[in-house]
Amino acid sequence: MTFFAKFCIPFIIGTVFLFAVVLIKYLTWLRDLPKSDLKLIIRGIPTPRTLAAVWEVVCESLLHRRIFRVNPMLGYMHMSLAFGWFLLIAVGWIETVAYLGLRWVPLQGHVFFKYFVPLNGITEHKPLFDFAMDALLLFVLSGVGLAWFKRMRSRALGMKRTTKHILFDRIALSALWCIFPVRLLAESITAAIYGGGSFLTGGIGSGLASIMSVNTLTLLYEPIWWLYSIALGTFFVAMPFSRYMHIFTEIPLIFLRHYRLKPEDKEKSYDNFEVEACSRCGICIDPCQLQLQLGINDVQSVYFLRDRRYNMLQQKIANNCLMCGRCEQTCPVGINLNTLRLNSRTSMRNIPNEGRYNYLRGLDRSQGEGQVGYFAGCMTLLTPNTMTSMQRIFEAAHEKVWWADKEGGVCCGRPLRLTGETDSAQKMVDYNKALFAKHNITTLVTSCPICLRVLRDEYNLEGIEVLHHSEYILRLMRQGRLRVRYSSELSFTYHDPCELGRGSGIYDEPRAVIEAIGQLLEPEHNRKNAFCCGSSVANTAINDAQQLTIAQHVAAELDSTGAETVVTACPQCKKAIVRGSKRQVMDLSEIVAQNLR
Amino acid sequence: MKHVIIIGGGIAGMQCACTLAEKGIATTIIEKDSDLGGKIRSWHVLFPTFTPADQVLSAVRHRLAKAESVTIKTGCEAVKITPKCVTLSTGEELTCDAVVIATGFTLFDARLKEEYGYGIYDNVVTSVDLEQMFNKGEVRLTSGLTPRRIAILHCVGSRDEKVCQRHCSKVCCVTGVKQAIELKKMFPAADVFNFYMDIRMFGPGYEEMYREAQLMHNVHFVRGRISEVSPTIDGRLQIKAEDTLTGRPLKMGIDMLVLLIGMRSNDMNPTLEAESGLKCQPSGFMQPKDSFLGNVESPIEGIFYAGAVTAPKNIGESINEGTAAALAAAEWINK
Amino acid sequence: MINFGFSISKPRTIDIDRNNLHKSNEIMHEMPELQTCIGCGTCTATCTAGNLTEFNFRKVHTLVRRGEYQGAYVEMNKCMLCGKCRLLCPRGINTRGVVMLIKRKLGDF
Amino acid sequence: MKRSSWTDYQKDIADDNYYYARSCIRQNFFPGSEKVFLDILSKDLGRNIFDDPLHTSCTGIGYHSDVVPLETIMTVVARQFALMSEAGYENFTSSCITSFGIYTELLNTWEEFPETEERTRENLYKATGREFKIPKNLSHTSDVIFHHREEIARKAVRKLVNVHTGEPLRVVEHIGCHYAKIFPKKGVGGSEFPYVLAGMVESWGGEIVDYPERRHCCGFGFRNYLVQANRGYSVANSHKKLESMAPFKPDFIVCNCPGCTMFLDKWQYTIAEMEGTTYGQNGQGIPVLSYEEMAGLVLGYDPWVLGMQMHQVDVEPLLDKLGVEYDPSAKYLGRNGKYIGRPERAIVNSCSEDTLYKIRR
Repeated sequence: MTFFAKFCIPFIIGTVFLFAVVLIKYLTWLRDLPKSDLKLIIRGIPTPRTLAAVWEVVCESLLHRRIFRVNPMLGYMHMSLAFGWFLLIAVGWIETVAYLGLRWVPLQGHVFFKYFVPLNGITEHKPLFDFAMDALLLFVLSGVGLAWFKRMRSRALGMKRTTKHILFDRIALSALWCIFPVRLLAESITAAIYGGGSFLTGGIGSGLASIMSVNTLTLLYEPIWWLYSIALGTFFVAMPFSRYMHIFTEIPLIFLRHYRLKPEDKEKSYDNFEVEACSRCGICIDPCQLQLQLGINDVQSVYFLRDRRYNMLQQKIANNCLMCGRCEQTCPVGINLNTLRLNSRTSMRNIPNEGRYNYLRGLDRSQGEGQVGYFAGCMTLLTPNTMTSMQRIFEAAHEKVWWADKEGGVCCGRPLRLTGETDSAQKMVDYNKALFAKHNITTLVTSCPICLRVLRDEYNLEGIEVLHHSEYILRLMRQGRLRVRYSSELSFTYHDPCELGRGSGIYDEPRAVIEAIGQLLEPEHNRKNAFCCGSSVANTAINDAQQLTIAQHVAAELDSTGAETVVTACPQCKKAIVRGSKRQVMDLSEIVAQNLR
Repeated sequence: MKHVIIIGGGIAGMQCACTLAEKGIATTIIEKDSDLGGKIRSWHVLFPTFTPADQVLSAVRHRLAKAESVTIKTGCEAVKITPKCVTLSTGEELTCDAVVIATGFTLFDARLKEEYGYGIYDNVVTSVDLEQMFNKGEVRLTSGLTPRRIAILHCVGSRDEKVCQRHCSKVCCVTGVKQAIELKKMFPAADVFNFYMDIRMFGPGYEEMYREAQLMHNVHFVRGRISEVSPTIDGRLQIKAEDTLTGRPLKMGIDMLVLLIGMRSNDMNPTLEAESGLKCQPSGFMQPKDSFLGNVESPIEGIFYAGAVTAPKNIGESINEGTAAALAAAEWINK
Repeated sequence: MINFGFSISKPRTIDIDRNNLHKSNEIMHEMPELQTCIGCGTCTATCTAGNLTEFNFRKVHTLVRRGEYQGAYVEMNKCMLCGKCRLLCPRGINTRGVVMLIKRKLGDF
Repeated sequence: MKRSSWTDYQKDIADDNYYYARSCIRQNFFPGSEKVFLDILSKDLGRNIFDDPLHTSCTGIGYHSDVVPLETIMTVVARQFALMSEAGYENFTSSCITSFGIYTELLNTWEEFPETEERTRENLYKATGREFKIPKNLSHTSDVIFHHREEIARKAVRKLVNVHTGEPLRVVEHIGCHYAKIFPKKGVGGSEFPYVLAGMVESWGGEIVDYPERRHCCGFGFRNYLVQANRGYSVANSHKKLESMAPFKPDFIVCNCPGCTMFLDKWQYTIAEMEGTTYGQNGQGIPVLSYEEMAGLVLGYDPWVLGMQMHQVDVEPLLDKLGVEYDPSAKYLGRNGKYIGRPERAIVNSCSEDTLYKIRR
């Protein structure tokens, strides 16, 4: 048996093309990796990380565990397509082996096995295989059905919005949707003519045989297999240029991640794996507040990654993101969406001149002396209640404090980093680091989570512990240096600042402080799902009215807890929520200072 | 039947007559023009709602037409006024029980600000000229072309020691913004620059209109007073000002200059002071009895004020004062 | 050319007719709210960079709107983008966006 | 132009019997002008004018450069008035705009603050033993010519008309800041639409150009010019005016202030040498005339008698337009036929070779 028929040509071309393109892409990306990344890979291969990666590939690429967690229905859809198709291929291969023994069979022999070996009773396992294959086909078809249904009625699947796709995606998608129904038809017609098939193909086959003459069926026989081959070929050709590239790309990505590769401030070759691993499932659209509260629906991560991948990213898309991290939290592929957006901004920034911050040289307007330094941050200077409260707290704890920027300091650099000007931000980092070193502090407290992020992640302050004031206050309380009154009369609700919660993982400390003072009522969206206040410095695209709309939504949810005071731990959030809330809005430090014992 | 003479048939005087008539008091309106209505007749639409001025005037006219015992004497002026008698320019003497002075204001003559070239250069117009152009439905340069760049200058004849007008005319800023919007609606491709010393948006909806002019109509506001206007070789006008917010002199060629002329005290006021014993303020506007408790009363019992005779006022305020003066006069008569 | 020991002073006048307003119009088109600036100066008062240098955000963007681009890019680069001004602007202007927009538009000026 | 506002700013100008005060700048740079003024008044118009050799500089340049104190200049001015009284005159006329401005300013000061006049009388008496009377009439010499403009027009041998085209000549007038900007009511036509020169030009058949920078200062500015480092600022003002008037293609500039005449003339040379820019037609400068020279040309005086060879910008193209006959080779010959030297070639002048004459030495 030659296992060749003319109709196989589209399939063969598609397959060869697909593997060639994928291979070229991966090899180019790997070749372009920076040396440090290559070292990580080489060191990582002979370690248990490889095994962990294999396990993750099974869990994620085949079973789609993470999507299951976010949305079981979507999880099933993805799993049925991925895992079902994989099993079809695997079982099909076993069937071939069972029939022909272990010998080389060209790929099309496996794929079009039913065409080449249609006759019943060849092996004793035939009905068993037929049943398994039919069951698997049904499994996959159920996924396709769900996908169709999702296109039409996304809400039924728990998604308010689905991705708007580009033309290439639509071609690939149409081909993909055709593949399995056509296969069903092809196998059914084959079964109608030659018999065989199990409950599905056999059933439909006998149905067809009863309504059509053998001549008609024979006439349809070749074309339908052609159609199946063409659908597969088309899909394979479109695949590396469409979102379906994620099917393969997620696999190397999982390995590279296990070898500790990650995106950085500047774009690099590794980013390609992350960008092309995006399946454009659109799960990131729903949590996005720009969509949810402002109705902006063309800037979300899925569109950002798509535009970046096809080199058509526009500044207004790249800049229009709060970088709140809500999408990153739900991304089933775990793409570092914020970092990728940041390094895109870096690539798109205009190149400022080197001397732009020369004026920072030699400035020092700090005051006081102490082991503990307090870095208010620019925004805190506009919420002086936080400053005075911190002063009372320091005094109550008998802490000697060095005030870094009471009279105005130099920005921490985080806002500049968020706009992509990472090199320039380094000038501020260097300046502030030198300032901290000069004053010999061992602990640095800041009440601004925006500063906290950069102080922790970028400053590399050796010998200086960086604390957010919520952590610091809780520590003082636990050490018994700060005592507060508790009153069950007082009720608070707490707004998680993005940079503090999702950004720095600090959820419990502020809550512990609040609960030591009064009752804490949680809003509907809290902790990892907390809303952004809308005033994020990462977004330079939305206008004031839009910021206000978001703030009003967030404030309304906080107000609806019934708490008399809205507490947050970020000056920016406070300023934003105040605009929308009918309750009193306070910084964490304020309620502590007010309730000192 | 009691009888009140109202001097001035502008919007305040008309409103006053309506209110008095509805209270059963006979009135005589003395109007120097041939028709009632006063200045509002020349206005196109009113700020900040863009209500046609004609609509407001018609409503008052309509009410007046229905009122009983209203006598209207047009084409004559009051020469001497006492609470019981008004002498007209015709020599006629009318007796009455009270007098309401609603003589309004005089428009500043832009020719006095010679450096702006009104009456000297083509296409230098006043805000009043522009209102009339709007009323005709056509704003054109003398060449017949449409303007591509228009400058609107605030405070012409207001807050200016050089022309002895120290007071703020109050309505010009709002008018300037309103006219800028109207011009932009008419010529969306034209650039409109408002040159101002201060922007005084004192009333409801005014500030919002100002913001709308900036945001929706891209009207440029330059804080600085134009110092002089000169003709250019291509028949346009060149203006000079300081862009005070950048501290730099600024010049540009424009096609049309609109001068927002102020409200001057009525030319008749000194006569009132001399002949009738009433008092003028330093600004020339009549001095009411009290700025808080007697806004529509003169120091002489039985003589009342309504509208812009005492200070620059907008249409709404003038109408209100018409009512207030009528009520005060009625109360005094029936005392 | 003779050296007389002095040079002809350049006029300080902003000549709207000579200035190329193309970039300025582009900026206004992308950020119409910039036109709503009433020159209150809060932005400059609170400005972190403005308290350390002569950087004056209000003045620079006003000059840019008049077509005076010289030096605007260098000045805007002194901004640290800290965002205090945006929190204070009474007209709600997206000041950080303005800084970035002007830099982007005038970067090659 | 629809303007008539100059009529609001009228002043009394004496008709006869003038006491003449010369100008420092004019008698040094345009000596012909002052001579011609005296000739026109006494010979053409038959008026009595006294050119007193005893009078001095008013010290206005020193005053405006902050080196002569107010009391000093008051005393100097008082001395001029005393000389006038002693000579039996009541009508004072000064050749210099700055002097005119100073006389006007001091007369007003004395009026507003009589004690300053008293002190001045005292100072003058102590210093010189003289006493003075306030002049009955104070005019600038341009006022005097303006006053007689119609009479001059009647006696004119030519009009300010291009003889080749028959078109009126386009004239830029510049009256000088100190003429009417300080006391607008003391100048004919006020400061916005000054009429003193415009009136002459219109009476004599020319056409006035109204250009955007018409009222701008020539840039002299005393201390601004006198300090070399500040001259860039000074020249920038003339530069601005010239840039503004050039598109109107004026045939000449006429000034009544000696300083302005000098600067508008000589800065053209400076600008041309520094930047290579010229503002006249055919790549030359724009001729700059004093009003005396303009009156002299109208009355048929020889341009070299008028002293026009002293100009930085060559006047020959203008003379050609006016149809004035002149002897090119006599240009640099003084009163008694003696060669007075000639300037080096310059961009504003070297329009073509044929304007370089063979000089009869």
